[in-house]
Amino acid sequence: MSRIGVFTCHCGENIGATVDCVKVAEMCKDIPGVVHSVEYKYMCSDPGQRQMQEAIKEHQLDGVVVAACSPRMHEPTFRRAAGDAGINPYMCEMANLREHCSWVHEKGDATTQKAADLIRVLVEKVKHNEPLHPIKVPVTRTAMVIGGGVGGIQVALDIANGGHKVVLVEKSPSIGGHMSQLSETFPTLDCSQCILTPRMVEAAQHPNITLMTYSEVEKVDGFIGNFKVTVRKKARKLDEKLCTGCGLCIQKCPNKKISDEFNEGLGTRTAIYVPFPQAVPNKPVIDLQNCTYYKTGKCKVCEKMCPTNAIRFDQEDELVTLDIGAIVLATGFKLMKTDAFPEYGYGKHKDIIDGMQFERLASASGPTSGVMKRPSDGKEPETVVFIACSGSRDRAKGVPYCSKICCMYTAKHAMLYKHKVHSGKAYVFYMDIRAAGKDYDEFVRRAIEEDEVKYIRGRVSKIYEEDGKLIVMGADTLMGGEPVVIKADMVVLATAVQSNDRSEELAQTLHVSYDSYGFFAEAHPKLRPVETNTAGIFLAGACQAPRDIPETVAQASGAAAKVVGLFSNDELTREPIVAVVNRQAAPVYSTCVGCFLCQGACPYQAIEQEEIKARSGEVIMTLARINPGLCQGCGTCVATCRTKAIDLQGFSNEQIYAELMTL
Amino acid sequence: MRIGYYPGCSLLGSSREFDESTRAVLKALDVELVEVADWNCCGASSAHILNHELSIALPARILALAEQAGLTEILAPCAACSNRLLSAQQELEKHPEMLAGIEKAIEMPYKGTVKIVNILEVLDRLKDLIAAKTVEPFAKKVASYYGCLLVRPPRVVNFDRPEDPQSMDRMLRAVGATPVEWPFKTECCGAAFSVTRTDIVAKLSGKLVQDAVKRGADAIVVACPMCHSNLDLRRAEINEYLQQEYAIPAMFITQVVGLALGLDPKALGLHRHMVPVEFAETAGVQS
Amino acid sequence: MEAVNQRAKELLEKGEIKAVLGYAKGTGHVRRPHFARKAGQVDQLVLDAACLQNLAVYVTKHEVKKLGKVAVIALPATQRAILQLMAERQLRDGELVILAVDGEAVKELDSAAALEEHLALKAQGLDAKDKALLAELDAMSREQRWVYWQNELSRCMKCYACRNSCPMCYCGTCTMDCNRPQWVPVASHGIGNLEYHAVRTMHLAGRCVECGECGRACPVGIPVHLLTFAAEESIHEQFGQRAGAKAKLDYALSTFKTDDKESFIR
Amino acid sequence: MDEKFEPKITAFVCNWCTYAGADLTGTSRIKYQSNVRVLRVPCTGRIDYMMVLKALHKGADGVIVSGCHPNDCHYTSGNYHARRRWMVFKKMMEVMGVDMRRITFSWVSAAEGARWAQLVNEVTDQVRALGPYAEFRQIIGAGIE
Repeated sequence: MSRIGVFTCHCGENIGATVDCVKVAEMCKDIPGVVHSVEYKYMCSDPGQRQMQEAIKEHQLDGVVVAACSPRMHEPTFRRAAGDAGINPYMCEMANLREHCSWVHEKGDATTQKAADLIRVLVEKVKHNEPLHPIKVPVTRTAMVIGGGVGGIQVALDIANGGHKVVLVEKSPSIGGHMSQLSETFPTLDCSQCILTPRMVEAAQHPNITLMTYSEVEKVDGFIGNFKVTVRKKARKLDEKLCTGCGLCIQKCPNKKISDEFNEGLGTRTAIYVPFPQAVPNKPVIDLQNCTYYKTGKCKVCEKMCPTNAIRFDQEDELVTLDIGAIVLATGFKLMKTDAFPEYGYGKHKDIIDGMQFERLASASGPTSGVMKRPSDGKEPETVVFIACSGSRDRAKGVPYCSKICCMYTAKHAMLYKHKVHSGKAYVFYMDIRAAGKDYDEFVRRAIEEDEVKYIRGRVSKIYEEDGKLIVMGADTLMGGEPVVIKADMVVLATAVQSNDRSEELAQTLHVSYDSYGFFAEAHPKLRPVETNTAGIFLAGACQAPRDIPETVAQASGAAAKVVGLFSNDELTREPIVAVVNRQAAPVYSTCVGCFLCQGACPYQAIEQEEIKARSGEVIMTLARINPGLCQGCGTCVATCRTKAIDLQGFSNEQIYAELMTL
Repeated sequence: MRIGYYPGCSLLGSSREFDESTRAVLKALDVELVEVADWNCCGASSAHILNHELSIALPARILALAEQAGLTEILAPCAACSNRLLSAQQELEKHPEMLAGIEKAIEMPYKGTVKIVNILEVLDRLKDLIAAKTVEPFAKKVASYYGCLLVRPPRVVNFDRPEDPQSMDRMLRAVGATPVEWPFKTECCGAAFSVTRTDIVAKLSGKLVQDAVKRGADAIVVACPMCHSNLDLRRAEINEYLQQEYAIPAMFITQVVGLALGLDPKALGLHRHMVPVEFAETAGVQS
Repeated sequence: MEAVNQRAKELLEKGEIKAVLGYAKGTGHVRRPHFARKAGQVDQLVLDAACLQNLAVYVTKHEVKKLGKVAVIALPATQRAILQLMAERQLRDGELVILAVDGEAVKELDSAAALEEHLALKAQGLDAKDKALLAELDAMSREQRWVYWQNELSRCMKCYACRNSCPMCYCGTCTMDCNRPQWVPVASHGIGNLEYHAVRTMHLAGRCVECGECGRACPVGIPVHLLTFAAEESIHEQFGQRAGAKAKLDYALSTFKTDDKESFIR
Repeated sequence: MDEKFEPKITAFVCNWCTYAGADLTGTSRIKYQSNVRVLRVPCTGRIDYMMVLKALHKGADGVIVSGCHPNDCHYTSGNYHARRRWMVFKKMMEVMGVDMRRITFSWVSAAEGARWAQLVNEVTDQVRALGPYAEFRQIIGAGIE
């Protein structure tokens, strides 16, 4: 027979005003199994908790129902208190008399009756509660950061400085990301590379950081603290240990006319290349698509030239499996391309460029060495039109969201252009100017007032080419929708920020959720912005939503703090609300029949196969087993299982059945 | 192939040549046109401004008649007609609660089973046959002009790329023509102002004519009676506005295909145009 | 028939199989399942229009598995059941020789993939008679359906013939036999019968191969198969999935689409 | 038995959305009728159809099943699985002639406190208008253990 105590709380007037708590406590004494029932003004207060603890000892209670507020509020409080009094914390349940009863019903007998009913249900549940023990899982104190842009670098440095090992995985040949492509940054106009490259070098030289560039995550198994990550190290066709980065191979490579990704197609590179002079690591890779040797079987000039004989044409991709405790996703974004705009000529006009291309044109290290030359004929553009919200906030383009960074970088672009071409005319078409941020609005005002950039509030409906000019047809909505036609030499589209290529695939590999635009989803939009719904996987930067540099770096440090916090424990403790497949003595072993229909229902891939073997080693049957490290306790498998072989601890069939039977 | 046919008012009046050429070309391609009996006005440019229910009831009656005739598909060559038919069909799909009232108004049941197609879709289906039967390739430079109603609103018509459509260009290439690159494929021609404000038409359509010629086109090809009226019937006003004599002809796509198939120009109604369908050696400008 | 028996004999003689599961003459017109263990017994096997039973119910039995490799004369419904059992990991490739009989044609198959390919060529779904019965049910008012089933189920004595004849009811411990907690009352009274048949239907929804064996097995003539048929057909209609069609498990109730269409959730 | 009929309503709700939403109803002090008894489970995915049947078995005149809106599931997809299960369960119940006006499925998020109150009131009113679930009570009468 159970010995259950019921503790009814008045919550001051909150419950007491509508529910007759004294009567409820009296009524509860009649429930079979209840040996102690009292009410008190504030159960959650120190004396309240103490009263419960003393009663547990005095009456040798083996279960407790606290009838007070929502369990979502104080369940941890009372479970801890019950645990301290010597019973298993999971033998304590809460009846929600406040949010679900006293606050929502009028004072009266019906309300008091309901309160008693709610308690009765929980008393029956507690009778079937089992002592549960938190699940402990070990932690591998090595973090993996996926993405080597400014966000990923920051995460890696912060974790490494916290004393933990970090593996930084970057898919391109160098770390640095989009920030290394930028000319100058808003709102300070400091040179992007000047502030980024020292960080890149620091990351490369940090004893706790292992760089894996030109590498991609292929497979992720396991769970928080215990991931097994398989990384594909793509073949650089080069022995990195021997290569000194002298660059002779690059100088001598005969294939020089390849469109350069780093310069957004505005420049050229060779088939063996480093993406940019400050690349980290400063070791070249051979581009298999364009290398003459791989296309024709002849050439190997680089191999002949290399003073250290570092070229390896026979090098293959390598798969490396690593034990990882936590993963931070910092895979960044991509920009919509100009060919997504039929109204602006589908990208066929060379002088209609996107924001990143403008960055390269304006950059001192860019294809024009920072001199303003338009791509088609290299002439200095006299009139430049900048179009903000190109694709953003446009349902027809599938991007209803604001790309956030464009208002600021468009102001910066217009400014940079004016600084380089003093006589030039710069126009900005915009919908709204969203310049919320420290010194941001001042920056935009400076563009308008000091640099005389003409801001026109309106959209551009069409751009076409006529006699070597780009005819920009827009409207000025502040002038009553007056049509505006500008004959421009160059047009810069502030194209929408989109989730990076293959981000959905990566999300599926890591089992994290993503939104309909391919951005990774945070666990809670306000309170858990750097966590994902998958424990042990965190987010930083524009892979979650459009972000600028300061925000990315701040979020990166936040994610790093989460990882360092996680690594401060030897073991992780998890709520034992997990599903379990029953096991019985031979020859039954389990009521599980091994149909594995439950496997598809599990959102966490937590259902594994376990082979039951005879002494001879022969497999007698294959049963389902739930990995308690992966299981989050939703119970979908429990409802799916025909034989009820799976049960959910804390919400078991017996508990729920007992609750139902009291109704 | 057997397909329902809804000519609408324009094809009986101002654009008889569109009707004639459509019938001639489809006959040459062994397509049987079954005209919807007792058809009525589609509502065109006015009904939807005056009365929403009327603007749906009118096309719904045409579609219901087609259903009764056992048709599964109906060709409406006029872009305004096909646009109205599609709009009404979708409106009834989205708002089934309107159906009872509409059925009462048209005094017959409406199921919404008839698929509405425009002339470019039909020709596109027959592209291989057309290419095979082409005897006199239309070896001219052409400006393919789609206008607004064929491609807009995209959610309703769901046809081609709304900003830079390609279907007519493909068809023209199939009969030997060379479409010029031009940015005005879907610019406004002035549409229904054809009657009331010819000055606006002159300005808007003038831009089209001027640019087509500038880009070297020998003909402007259209698939909408209103476009054609503005570019052909209003050429005098256009030329007056532009202070230049533009002689570039405006032709229906069916006429171009008909010529390529070797059909008699008269059967295609070419003699009905205000701007003669004649081609100068080089460009369409006669000063 | 000759061809099947010939092949069965060969397999037995060569020792490739331990038994052939087919049909033999029973009392009157009835055909009963029959295991031919020796080549000489194969001639007792018959195959005609009276052979109805879904033989797949036997192949998951412990006693049959113990025999070793067995050949099954598999009519279409048996084929579907075997494929579904393979998808549910109750049978492995190569564990059976499936002598798939479709009218005059006979094909020898031994893997889920082969079975899937074989079944893909055939139209699936209910025959006209069952469709008509479902339509009849559908045409009733809600109240009439309630009365109809209460009336039918009132004869149910929970003999579990419907369960035991079903190839998909292979669970070692049926949930009906679980008592901690006892979700479904043991007794065959109103609520007990309703709940039993509701559970049986839900357990077969998305897994029923529509052989109708349960209905044939009922000693008191309750058309219990109509319940599972209705559930299975509605799954096919709503989700496009069908049991007994895929080698890889494609269970409608452990898969979902984010845009599954319903109109009743408020 | 002249006493006015007050329906018995049992609700199965998920912890993260509807239970939290009902908490919000309380925090916002929005009043609703007190007929409902709420059973908390982690996720709609945990809600076995047997629970609904047992609620009716125990004499509920109406049942509410509610959880997170599609896309909002705390466990990413438990509600999608639940939705499918409900779609099939509803169909089967209809075939068996069970009065589905007595079983309400809904999505109520953690932010929809007012919606929870409205839902409970609507269901309570509707079931009260329908009266006691006599058909079901009849078969229960035959076999209460």
